[in-house]
Amino acid sequence: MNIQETYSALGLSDGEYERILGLMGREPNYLELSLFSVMWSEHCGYKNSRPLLRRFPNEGPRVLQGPGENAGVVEVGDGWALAFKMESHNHPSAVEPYEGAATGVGGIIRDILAMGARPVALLDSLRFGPLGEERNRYLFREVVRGIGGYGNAVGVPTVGGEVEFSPAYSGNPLVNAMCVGLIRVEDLMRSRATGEGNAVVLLGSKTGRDGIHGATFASDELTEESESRRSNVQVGDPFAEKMLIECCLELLKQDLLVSLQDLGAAGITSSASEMAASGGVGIDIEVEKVPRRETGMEPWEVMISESQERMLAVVEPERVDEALALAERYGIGGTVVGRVAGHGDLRVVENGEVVGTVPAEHLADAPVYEREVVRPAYLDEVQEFDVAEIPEPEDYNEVLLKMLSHPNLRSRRSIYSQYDHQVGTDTVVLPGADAAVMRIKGTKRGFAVTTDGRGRHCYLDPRGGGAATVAEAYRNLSCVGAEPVAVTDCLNFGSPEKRAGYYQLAECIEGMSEACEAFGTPVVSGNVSLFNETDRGPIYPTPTVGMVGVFEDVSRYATPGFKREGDIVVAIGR
Amino acid sequence: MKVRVLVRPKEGILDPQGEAVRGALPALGFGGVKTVHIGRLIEMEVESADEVDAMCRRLLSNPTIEEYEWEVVS
Amino acid sequence: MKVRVLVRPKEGILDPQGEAVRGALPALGFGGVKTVHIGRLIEMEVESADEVDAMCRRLLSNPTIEEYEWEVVS
Amino acid sequence: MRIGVTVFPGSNCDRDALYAVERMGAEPVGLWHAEADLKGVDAVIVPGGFSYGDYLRPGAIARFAGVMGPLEEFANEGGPVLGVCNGFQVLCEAHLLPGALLQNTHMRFVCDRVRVRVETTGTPWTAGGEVGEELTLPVAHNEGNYFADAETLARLEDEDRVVLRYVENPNGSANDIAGVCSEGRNVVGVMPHPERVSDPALGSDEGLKILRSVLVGAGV
Ligand SMILES: Nc1ncnc2c1ncn2[C@@H]1O[C@H](COP(=O)(O)OP(=O)(O)O)[C@@H](O)[C@H]1O
Repeated sequence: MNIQETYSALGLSDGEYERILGLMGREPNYLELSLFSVMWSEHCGYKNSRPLLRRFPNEGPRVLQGPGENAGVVEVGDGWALAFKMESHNHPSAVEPYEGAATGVGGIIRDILAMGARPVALLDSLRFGPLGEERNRYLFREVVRGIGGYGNAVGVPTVGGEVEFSPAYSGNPLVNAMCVGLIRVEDLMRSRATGEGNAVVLLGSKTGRDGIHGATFASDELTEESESRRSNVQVGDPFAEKMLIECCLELLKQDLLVSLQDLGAAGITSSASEMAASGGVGIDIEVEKVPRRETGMEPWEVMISESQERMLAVVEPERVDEALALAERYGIGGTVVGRVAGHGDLRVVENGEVVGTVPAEHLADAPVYEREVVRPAYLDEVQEFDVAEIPEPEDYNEVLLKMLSHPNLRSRRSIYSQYDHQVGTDTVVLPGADAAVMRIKGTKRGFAVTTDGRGRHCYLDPRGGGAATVAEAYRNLSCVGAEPVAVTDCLNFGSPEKRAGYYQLAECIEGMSEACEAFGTPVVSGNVSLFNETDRGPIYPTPTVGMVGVFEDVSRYATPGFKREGDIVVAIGR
Repeated sequence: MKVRVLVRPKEGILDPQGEAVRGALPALGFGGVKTVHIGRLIEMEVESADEVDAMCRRLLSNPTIEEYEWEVVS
Repeated sequence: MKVRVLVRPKEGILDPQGEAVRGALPALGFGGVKTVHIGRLIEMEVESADEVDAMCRRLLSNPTIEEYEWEVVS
Repeated sequence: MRIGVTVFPGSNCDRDALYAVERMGAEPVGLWHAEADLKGVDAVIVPGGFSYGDYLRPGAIARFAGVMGPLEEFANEGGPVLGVCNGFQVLCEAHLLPGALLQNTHMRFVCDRVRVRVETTGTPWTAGGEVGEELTLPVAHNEGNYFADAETLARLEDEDRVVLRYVENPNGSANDIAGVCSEGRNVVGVMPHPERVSDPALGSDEGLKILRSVLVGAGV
C-alpha cells in the first residue's frame, strides 16, 4: 500500500493528511497515523459539528461542569450534584444489536463513573423501522434485551426512556443511552492528568482487538463493507463493569486517584491524549505492559483497541501499591502502563524504544469543517401540506382504537418490564409516567429525568422540531412536579456532507438552543452521531434530549392518571 | 437422526463467562485450570442433515461473534 | 490437556430455550426438526484430568436439573 | 440485633438490603465474600444481584465463596438465613434449600410487582405475618422459575414448607412457588424483593412485614 492508500483506509482525507504533515513536520509512521485517524474521526473529533455545537447555551447557576468533561454536572442542593450524559451506539447496534446496545450502556456508565459519581439511573431512547419487517423485529428485540442484560446485571436501574418506529430507521436503528450519577460536590473528579512522574494505571479488563477502528467505523455510513467488518464488535461484560464501578468508587473514597478517565472510543489513545492535553502534560505509555487477551497484537492495535470495561487512572507513585491492592480485592486488573511526563506528547514506548510520538494537543486539534447552511428543497414540498385538507373521520371511536394500538402510542410495559427499574431502592416514580422520579437517600431531595425525541417533526421543520423536543422534555418534568434544570443531548443525523443533513443539524441545534435559553435549561453534555444513512437514505434528523429536574422535597411529586371519581378535569394551555 | 451442534465464541471475541469462571476457580479450590471457554450445546432430532448447516448459520449461532461445528451423532 | 464438558437439561426438565428454537424453525423455512435441546459447552485447558469429574459434579453442572458428560479432546 | 448481608462480586442488592436492615431497626453488617467470618451476626440475608455475573448458572460460583463455609454452619445450627432472588439461587446451589431456579418460561427478564400469599408463619422470616395474607412485592429476575422433582414438591407441600406463593405466577414456577424454607425452617429463599418495599417514601413498606419477622422471632 502506498501512503495515500494507507491513510484513506484509515478514514483520513488528503487534506487531513496534509494537516498532519504540517503539524508533525515529518511523515508519521503507521502507529502515529492510526492515532490521528481515531482521534480525528467524527466520533472523537466532532469535526463536522463542533462549530455548530458552540451555539448551545451551557451556563447556569446550577452548572458545576459544562461540556468538555466526561459528563455535565449540576448542583442539587445539600451538597449533592448530578452528573449525566447521553451517548449513541447506533452503528454497533445495527450490526450486533444485543452487544451493541449492551456496550452502549456500559460506555455511558463509565463516563459517569469517570466524574467520580455513582451511576444511579439509566434511560434509553430507541428508534427502529416498522415491526412488520423481520430484521427490525430482531433489532428491536435484541436491543431491548441487550440494554436489560447489561443494566440489570450491573445493578443500575433503567428508569425511563422512549421508543418510536418509522420506516426512516429501517436498518439504521437509534440506540441512545443516558446515565445519571450522584456525587458529593466536593468529590467531583476531573480527567486532567497532572504531576510529572505520576503513574498511569489501567484498570479493568484485558485488551483485545475489539472495535479496532470502531470510532472511524461509527462515523461511516452503513454499507455492505461495514457489515463485513463485524469481527470488530465488542462484547460487554457487565460483571466486570460492576466490579470496576465498585473498585473505582472505593479508590476515590480512599483518595488514591489524581484523575480518572474512561476508555471509550479510541481506547487508550483518546483517554491518554485527552488527559494529557487537558492537564498540559505528556504521557508515556509502555505498551508492552498492557495486559492482553490476544496474542500477537501490534502496538497500534493496543493503543486504539476499544475493549470494554476499562478505565485509566493517574496515581501518585507512593500510592500505587495501595491502589493495585484494592483492584485485586475487587478481582479486576490493575497495571501501571505508563507515566505522566514533562513533555507534552502522547508517547508510545515498547520495551524501552519509542515507537510513536505525537503532541497530545495535535491529536485533540481535529480539523473543523464549517459548511454553508443551505435550506434543502424538500422542505418546501413537505411544508406545502395543509392539515386542513385531511378529511374529517366518520367514526372517531375507530380512530381512537387505531391510535391506541399504534406501535408509537401503545403501552411500553413490555419493554420496561424487562428492565430492573428498582434496584438501588431510589426509584420513586417507576416507568410508565411522564418522567422517572428518584430520591436521594438521607435527604428530602430528589430528581426527575426524561428523554424525548421528535424525528418526524424535526424532518418537517428542523428548527421548530428541535425546540419542541426540548419543550416536550420540559413538560414531562413539569408534569411530575420537578424543576427542570439542565439538558444532555444526542444528535442523531444523516451525513453532514449533504446539504439537507447539514441544514437539519444546524437548524435543530438552533431550535434546541432557543428553547433551552427560554427555559433556562443549559446543555451540559452531549454526543453526536452523524452519517446515519443506509442505501435507503438518511434517518429522520433525530436530536434526543435528556433533561434533568430537581425536587427540594421529593415527596411532592405527581403521577399521571385520574385519581378519584368526581375530580374536575382541566386542560391547561392553548 | 440426532445431530449435535457446538457453538462457541469466535477466536478473539471476549468470552466474559469463561473469563469469570476461570478467574474464580483458584479461590474456589479448583487449581490447575488454565483456560475456560463457555459456549452452547444444541442437540436436535432431525429428519435429514441437509439443512443443519443453514440452521446453524441462521438461527443457532450468531455469526458475528460465534463459530459453530456440528456432527451427526446417531 | 484440553477437556470438553457437555451439560444438558435432565430428561423431563423444562427446556424453554430448546422449545423456543424448535418453535421458531418452521417460520424460517426449516422443517423436519422434531426436538431441540439446549445445554452448555465448556472447554477447558487443564493440567490434569483428575479433578474434572469433581468439577463437573460440583460446579459445572447442577445435578438437580442437569446431567453432564466429559472427555479429553487433546 | 445484628443482621449480616453477604456481598459477592456482582451482588447488586447488597446496599439495598443493608439499608432495609437499618429501616427494620437492626444493625446492618456487610459480610465480604472472601472472608470466612460471619462477625457474630444474629441473622444473615443473602441479597439479590448477579453474583459472578450469573455466569455458568446463577449462584453456582458464589456457593463456593469463603463466606459460605461459616454460613452453612450457621444455617445448620438453626440460624435464620434469608435468600432473596439471587440469594435464593445461591442457597439452592449450596443445597441449603431444595430445588433449583430455572429460566422464566417466557424467557424474558421480568421486573414487576406481583401479589404473593403468605403460606406459613412457621419460619423466622414470616412469623410476623398471617397465613393467607396477601402482599404486593417487586420481582426482578430472569431465572425465577422454581423447580423441584415431584417427590420434593410433595414433601414441601406436606411439610408446610412453601413460604410464599404467587397469586399470579410471573415465571412458570412449579405450584406457583415464590419461596420455600429448609427442613429446619430457619433458611428461607424467596424470589420477590422485600427490601425494595421497606420504605414508605417509595410507596410501600410491605416488605418490612417479612424482614421484621426475624426480630419478632428473636423476641426483639
Ligand atoms: N425504551 C424505554 N425504556 C424504558 N422506559 C420506557 C421506554 N419507552 C417508554 N418508557 C416508559 O414509558 C413512558 C411512556 O412512554 P411514552 O409514551 O413513549 O413517553 P412520553 O410520555 O415521553 O411520550 C416513558 O416515560 C417511560 O417511563
